[in-house]
Amino acid sequence: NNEEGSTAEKEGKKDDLLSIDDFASAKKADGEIIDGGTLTYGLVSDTPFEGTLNFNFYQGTYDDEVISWFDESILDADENYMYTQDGAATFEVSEDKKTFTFTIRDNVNWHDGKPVTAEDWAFAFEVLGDPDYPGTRFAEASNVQGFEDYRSGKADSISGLKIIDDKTLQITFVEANPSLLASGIWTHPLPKHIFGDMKVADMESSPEIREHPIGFGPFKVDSIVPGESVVYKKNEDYWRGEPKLDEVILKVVNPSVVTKSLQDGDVDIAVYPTDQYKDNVKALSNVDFLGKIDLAYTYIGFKLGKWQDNKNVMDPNMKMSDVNLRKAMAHAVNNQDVGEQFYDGLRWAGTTVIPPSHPAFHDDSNPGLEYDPEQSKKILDENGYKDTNGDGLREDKNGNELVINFASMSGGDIAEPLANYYIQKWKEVGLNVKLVDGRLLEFNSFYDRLEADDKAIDIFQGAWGVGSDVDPTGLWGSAAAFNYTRWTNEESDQLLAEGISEKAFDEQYRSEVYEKWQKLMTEEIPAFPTLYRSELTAVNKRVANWDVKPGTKLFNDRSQLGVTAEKPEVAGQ
Amino acid sequence: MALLKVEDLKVHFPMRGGLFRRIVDHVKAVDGVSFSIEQGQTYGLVGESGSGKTTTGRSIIGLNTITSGEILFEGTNLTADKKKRLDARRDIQVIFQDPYSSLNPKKRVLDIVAEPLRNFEKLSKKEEEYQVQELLAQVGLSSENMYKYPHEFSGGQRQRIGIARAIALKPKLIIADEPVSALDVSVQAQVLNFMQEIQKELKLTYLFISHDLGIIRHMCDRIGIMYKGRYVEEGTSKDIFENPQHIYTKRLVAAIPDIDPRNREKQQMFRQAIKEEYEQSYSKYFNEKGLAYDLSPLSNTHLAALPEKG
Amino acid sequence: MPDREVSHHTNASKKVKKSYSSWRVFWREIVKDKIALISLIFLLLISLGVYGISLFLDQDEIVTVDLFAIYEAPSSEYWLGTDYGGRDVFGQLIIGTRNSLSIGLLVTLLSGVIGVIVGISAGYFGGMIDNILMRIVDFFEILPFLMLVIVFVAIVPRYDIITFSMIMMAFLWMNIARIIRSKALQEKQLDYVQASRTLGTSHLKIMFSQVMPNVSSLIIVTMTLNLAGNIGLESGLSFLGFGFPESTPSLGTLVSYARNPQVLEMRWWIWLPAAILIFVLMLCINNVGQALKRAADARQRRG
Amino acid sequence: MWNFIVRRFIIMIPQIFLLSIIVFIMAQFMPGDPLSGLIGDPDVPQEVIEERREELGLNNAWYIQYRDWIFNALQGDLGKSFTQKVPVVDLIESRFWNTFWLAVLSIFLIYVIAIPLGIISGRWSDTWGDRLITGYTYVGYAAPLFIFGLVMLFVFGFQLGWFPTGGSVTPGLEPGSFEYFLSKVNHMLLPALSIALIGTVSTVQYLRSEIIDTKQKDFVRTVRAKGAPESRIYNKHIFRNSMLPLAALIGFEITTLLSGTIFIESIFSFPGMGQLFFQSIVTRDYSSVTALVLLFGVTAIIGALVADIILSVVDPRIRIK
Amino acid sequence: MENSLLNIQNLSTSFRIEDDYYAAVDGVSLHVQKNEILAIVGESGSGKSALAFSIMGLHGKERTKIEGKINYKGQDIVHMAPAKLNKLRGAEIGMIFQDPLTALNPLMMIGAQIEETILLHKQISKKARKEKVIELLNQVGISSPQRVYEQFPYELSGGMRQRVVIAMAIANNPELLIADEPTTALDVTIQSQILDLLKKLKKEIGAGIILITHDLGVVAEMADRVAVMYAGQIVEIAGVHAIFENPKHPYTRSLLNSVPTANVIKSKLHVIQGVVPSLQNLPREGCRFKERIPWIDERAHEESPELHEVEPGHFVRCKCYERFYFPNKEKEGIGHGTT
Ligand SMILES: Nc1ncnc2c1ncn2[C@@H]1O[C@H](COP(=O)(O)OP(=O)(O)OP(=O)(O)O)[C@@H](O)[C@H]1O
Ligand SMILES: Nc1ncnc2c1ncn2[C@@H]1O[C@H](COP(=O)(O)OP(=O)(O)OP(=O)(O)O)[C@@H](O)[C@H]1O
Ligand SMILES: [Mg+2]
Ligand SMILES: [Mg+2]
Repeated sequence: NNEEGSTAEKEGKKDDLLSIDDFASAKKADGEIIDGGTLTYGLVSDTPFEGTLNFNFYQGTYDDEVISWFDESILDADENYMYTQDGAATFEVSEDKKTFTFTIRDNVNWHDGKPVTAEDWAFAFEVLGDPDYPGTRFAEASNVQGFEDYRSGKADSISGLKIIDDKTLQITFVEANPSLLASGIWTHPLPKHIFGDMKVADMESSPEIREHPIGFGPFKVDSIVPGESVVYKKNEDYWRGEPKLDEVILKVVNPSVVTKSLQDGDVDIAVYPTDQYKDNVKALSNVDFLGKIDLAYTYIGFKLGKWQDNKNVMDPNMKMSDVNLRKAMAHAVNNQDVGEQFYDGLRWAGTTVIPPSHPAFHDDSNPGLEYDPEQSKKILDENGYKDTNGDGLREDKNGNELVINFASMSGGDIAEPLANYYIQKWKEVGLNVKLVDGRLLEFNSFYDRLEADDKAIDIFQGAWGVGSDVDPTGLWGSAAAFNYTRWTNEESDQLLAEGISEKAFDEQYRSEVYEKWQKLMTEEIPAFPTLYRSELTAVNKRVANWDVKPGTKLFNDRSQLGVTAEKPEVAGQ
Repeated sequence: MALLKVEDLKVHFPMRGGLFRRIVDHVKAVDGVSFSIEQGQTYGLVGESGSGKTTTGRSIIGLNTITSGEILFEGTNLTADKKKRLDARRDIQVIFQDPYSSLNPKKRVLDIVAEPLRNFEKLSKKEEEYQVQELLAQVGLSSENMYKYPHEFSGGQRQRIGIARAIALKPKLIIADEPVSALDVSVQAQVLNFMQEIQKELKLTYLFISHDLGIIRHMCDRIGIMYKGRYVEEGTSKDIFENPQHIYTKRLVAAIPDIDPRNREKQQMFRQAIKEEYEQSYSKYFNEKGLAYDLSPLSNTHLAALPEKG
Repeated sequence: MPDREVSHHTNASKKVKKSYSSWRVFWREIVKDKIALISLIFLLLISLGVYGISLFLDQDEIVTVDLFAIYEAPSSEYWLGTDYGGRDVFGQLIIGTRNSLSIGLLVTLLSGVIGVIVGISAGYFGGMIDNILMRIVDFFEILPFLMLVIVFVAIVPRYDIITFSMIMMAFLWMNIARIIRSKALQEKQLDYVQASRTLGTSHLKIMFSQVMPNVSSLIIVTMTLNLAGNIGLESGLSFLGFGFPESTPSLGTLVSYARNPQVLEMRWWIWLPAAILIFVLMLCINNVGQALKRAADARQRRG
Repeated sequence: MWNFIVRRFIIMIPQIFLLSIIVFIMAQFMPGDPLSGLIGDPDVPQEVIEERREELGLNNAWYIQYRDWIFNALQGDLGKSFTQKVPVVDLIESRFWNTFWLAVLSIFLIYVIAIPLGIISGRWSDTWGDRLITGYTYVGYAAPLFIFGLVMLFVFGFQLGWFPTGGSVTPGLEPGSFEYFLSKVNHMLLPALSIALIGTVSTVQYLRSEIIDTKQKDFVRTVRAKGAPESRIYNKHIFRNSMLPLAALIGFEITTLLSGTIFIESIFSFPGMGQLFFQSIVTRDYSSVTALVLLFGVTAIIGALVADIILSVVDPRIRIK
Repeated sequence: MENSLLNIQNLSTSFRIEDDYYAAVDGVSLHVQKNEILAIVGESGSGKSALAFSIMGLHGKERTKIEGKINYKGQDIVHMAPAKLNKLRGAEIGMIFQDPLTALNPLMMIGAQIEETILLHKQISKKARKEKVIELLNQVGISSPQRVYEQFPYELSGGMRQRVVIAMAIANNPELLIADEPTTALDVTIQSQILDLLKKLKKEIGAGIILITHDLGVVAEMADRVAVMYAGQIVEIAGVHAIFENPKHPYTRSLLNSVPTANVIKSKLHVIQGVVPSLQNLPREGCRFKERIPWIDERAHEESPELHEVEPGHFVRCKCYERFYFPNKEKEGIGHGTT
């Protein structure tokens, strides 16, 4: 009787489960778009933004959102993050796929009216390559021929850059690589007429970046309250055409008040914390929700070796070296439940280590290692992990006590119950897993210890952001320092190399390579993905033409953004 | 041989000042005091407030560091030998001014009186109790008082508890620093009587510090008058009260109110005369710093800090 | 110069009387002050209840994550509902209160011991020793306590009630040291201390067996008032994200859930009872402490 | 008095030095460095991180690091934020004035509340008014600031909507204009009130017991015997004498206030140093944390100094020494 | 007595302790004439200060109850409106307090404190006030008044402070001066100066002075009449000569006997047995001194003792004085106190 009741309850819960597929990615007009109007964009953050407002210098993610309103990449990318010819510049690729010739459209001008020139773009490279350049973004330009020499002072100029004329720039890269086309080029010119005479070291803190930054995007910065808000006015001279809105206000909204702000119409658009969605969706009757898949996944990794002489070296005698043990652990946890219960379905079980945010390369057909505790127990039984001393916990193959030390990072509300949940689940199949130090590790010590291959850590839960380019070498290559599992595999290295070979400019081919690689990862299982994530955006009903999906036309062109009413809709009480 | 001999005692307290709190000067609380006390005597130390009486007393029991000079107790120099000083501590005890603050309010009478015994003698609980009982009997308190707390006693009784504590180790010398000035006249009499009584009984020697000349006259055999850290006059009770030589002594003696209202006028005139004399001859009796000269003998028993003649 | 005691013995003896039977005076003041009395009874009931009930609770079971019971509202099964890990809030509340009380007591005691030792030494010896100790106290007081505690919490390998208390202790002894010092300075002026010295009692013995009983009522008062503050401290730290792991429930952890606006607005059962408990505990302890303070300081005493 | 002030200044130097050493040692113990935040960013390879580490001197011996750190700190360079990768000084600079004005307003409110309440409850002690005020102080003392802040935000910000619920000013207003000023005050009012209502209780209690104490001093009797009316006795003698120590409290108030801002600013999303500190802790941005600890520590030292100086100016007993 | 300066009739001053009132001054009647010094003597706790404060109206209202009449020049002080009382206090009635260390506001300059007394009662210019203060300081024997004017209390010695307190009390040439143990805290030499000052005051402005002290020597030198207080009551009141030469009450006689004087050198002093009972334990019925002279027959005491005029102007309470004798010297030596 009791049992029945609780199953019914469980099912009841499942009924209102969410899925990212239920969310549209774009908001079209619900009525007539009015002329002009002011729209408020909520930057959801519990910290102020830093205010380094230039693509060449910014470092915090929040600044990125602030800049995006007044500046843009000179090249547009499509939904697969591949460059298109629709942006402020167009390009041609040479035979050997190494040399690109870019032509900036004639009507692309800085906000001060000066044209955006090839020189501006080349200047950006020079600044990145300057020894005084304070950031880390130079890494993204290092594939340009002669850039490294310039940076180390061996050359006076960057040999790979050639200014053909005012609007034409030719860039030669070190090697042909499909990643180049997948957003692998530095596409952010820096106005030389403004920064030309400035010392590179001073740029970052100059008023030209902090107080009245400029770009060539649809809106101009009108005023800034540092860290809190920015008022933009429309850029009538925008190369895609005059924006529909007169004014955009961006302001920082704390996650704890975002619901209230949306309800009252204080903000029109805001990235909405997924964990608040279910509780508030009813109350937010004046708002539409848009969704997209995040460029990230969470995973559980197994320590399999150590970092030595600048490369990963596997050690066959590690606790987790047995692939069967790893497999059994992966089968033991129910990520579907986790996604459904902790995240109401807005996160869901991961299958492979290329997430569905890269639809062209994510292998839908690979089911990964699904929840199957019986299977898990079977594998353990078959491979000699038996409970020999009758304490309900399995011993290792040699009959010694087996304690697996689990490092998990703190941060976010759910981190702790989640880690405890995994531990409980592993216990259910008879594995004794303990938290390292008995508590969650905070971010820095977590990575410090992983990096140092701390012996106290056997397995860990981490999260990776995936770049706009799908290439996983930086995380899973045998020479990748970030490959904290220290797993190496010749076949994998080979596949990864093929994935960025010249041949791989053919998307079909590349996709096949990655399919193979994903399968390999599922078999070898140095780590298994646990959850994929999604991101929701709340948009007031009066907003028109807002798309959260990268690469769409509306995503790239904010001049289309408009409103259908003077005032935002307010939630009916 | 004198029981206690103090020779050219100097106690200077540093005075700090300036930016770094360096020693800029000294308060010469006691500045060259010499006297000796015979066994069984009561020696009085008088002087106005701040003249260094207490400091002298404290130096003898070792509560103050001595700047220079010697203190000889039964011939041994207390200033030189640390071990001797510790031993001597048994033989020199103190009766304090304030019977209220000199007894720890949180301790029972037993603990208070037994404190010195516990420090110097290893006694069993029984022996200790017996001794305390004895001591209390000696000061006229019955033994049921042992388990009471100080606040349950009157001022006079408390002062007797203090005395019981002081005589617990059978000391030879007792320093009594204003032992009755905190008490009412009626109680004061009680304590003074009692002090005289046990003096006989236990052959005690007193160093009796007070600024009440009436009491000093009542109690003391010999008297030393202090002024600004120095002696101005020393002599027997008779010398001092009947034949004061130093102008300061005269003034002190004259200032004592007379208990007979009939002498009012006379006393008034006398005081006025002394005051005038004092003002006139001040510079004669004191040096340019306002300090007294060295003592010079006037008779066998009488010394005064008179200006050198000629 | 003889001071005012001279002519006011009656007053002096009255003062002495008060400090003597401090327990009785404390008790009388509490009984007289109905609010303090109620507070005391309340406190005793809470402590008894919490320590008693927690004997029958299985901590491991309470902190077990249950995916299918997340954020349950209060019901007959879960008296105070569940939290985001599907864990019973009522059980956590009981164990949390017990833990928070224990921590408060432990921290108060530990810091009290250090404070008393430092305070009495500084006050008793005075001079150079006092100067040095007080400069140390000054310095510790200036240190941004909250921040340093957080760093320590981050670097200790095992973080539990004991280590937490030790860390807090290191930064919380100054207040009591200061108070005890100034009282010890006054006590030192009293003749009974001088008397003990002339009787050959050692410094250590004078400090702890003569002076200490006389500052004991102040120690009790200060510690009681500190206790109220220390219980709040743990919750403040938890709020900043430096609480105990969830396997050690505490009131602070429960309250800190209110940082999430969803919990704050819609799931009151998680944080509100804990917040009320913290408030009530602090209020009660403070009420008792204030009554004790009045009892110890005649001038502030009521009617 | 000058002697005293100068000596007080001199004491400050070793204090700051010690503080800096402690902060530095603390920083050394803390996990991570300004570059660990880059871990996990697929665009920045590990080699680049190493290179930057070498450049920033993070691999040097500790005393060299300390020397560099203190040297830089003296020049106003407190390093780079771990997580935000900008100079910490820049981060702090933008928040500093917000916190400063919040603190000023809070102190103002604290005293505006404390002085009348303290005076009423001290002068008419044991009346109903006094009971009410003491009741308030007990409640205020027992309510943890962060819970109180949350409730204030919830009630007055959300439910009643009387005050803005975040930020320090309405966007788009001209800095310097009167509206800008009003908007600033409006944004600060609720957080400042929250701090003040809780923060004032100790001052009220202090003032109350100080007045009760002073009231019973013998000199008050002397004044009364002169034939002074009660109002004069209180205004000229009792309040003046009781409020003196309060003047010194201002200095210490600053210290308490600063830790209060950590809670309040993060609850009210008020972009000040306290919020920065809170965020730095949550994100374990230790370079900001150390810089803020140093800054708060120095502020506290200066607060104590100010307190002592104020006291020495107003209290003749110290003035002369 | 009708036209006396101060006339106190049956005054009782009670303090609240716990929840009851206890009379510390219990049915005191006395009067002071112009140009007269009335000394009040008695052991500590006998209610001397309580009496003085009652006259000045200095007891807090909450915890004290005052009954009886205090007539100052025919005006009832007890029920006087505060404003009116304030006109008298400090102007016509001055008071010198017992403890010079605490009687001054530590944060106010000496000059300002004395000036305040003048300011409150006279409309004169600031300059005139200052002159007056300097003059007063001179008058009380302060040698550098200009400097002292600008000093703070803690910069002065006890004797100096006591003089400042006196200067304050006499600033407005009071007609009645109450001096509560003005010299207890002082050295004998300074004491005599202060006493001289009081005498001068009496002579020059013809003030009536109530001098409270427990020093019989001071009484002998200063007083015109003496009131002896015991346990809140006046047990004997008479002219100074009568008191010293012909004391009647056992308490007065005991007191006089316990003072060490030149003629009792080195011999036993008289001791009064027992202690003054505390306020709560005061016997309210019968002779209050009864318990301290237990060798006197119970029947010698009156049931409700009254003041009897034994000679003109000489009053004694309780008939027991008639039967009083000192017990034999031996026994009396150490008075074994009861507890
Ligand atoms: N520890 C000390 N440090 C500095 N000065 C001191 C110290 N003790 C005493 N003095 C000074 O030494 C001088 C003599 O003091 P002392 O107490 O011996 O005088 P006294 O004659 O006993 O006075 P009283 O009658 O007031 O007890 C005084 O000026 C006093 O201020
Ligand atoms: N405010 C008060 N509340 C309660 N009892 C008081 C108060 N003031 C004085 N008493 C008590 O009243 C009695 C008389 O006190 P009072 O101060 O008048 O004595 P006194 O004769 O002046 O003694 P002393 O010589 O010590 O000054 C004492 O028992 C005292 O304890
Ligand atoms: Mg002395
Ligand atoms: Mg008195």
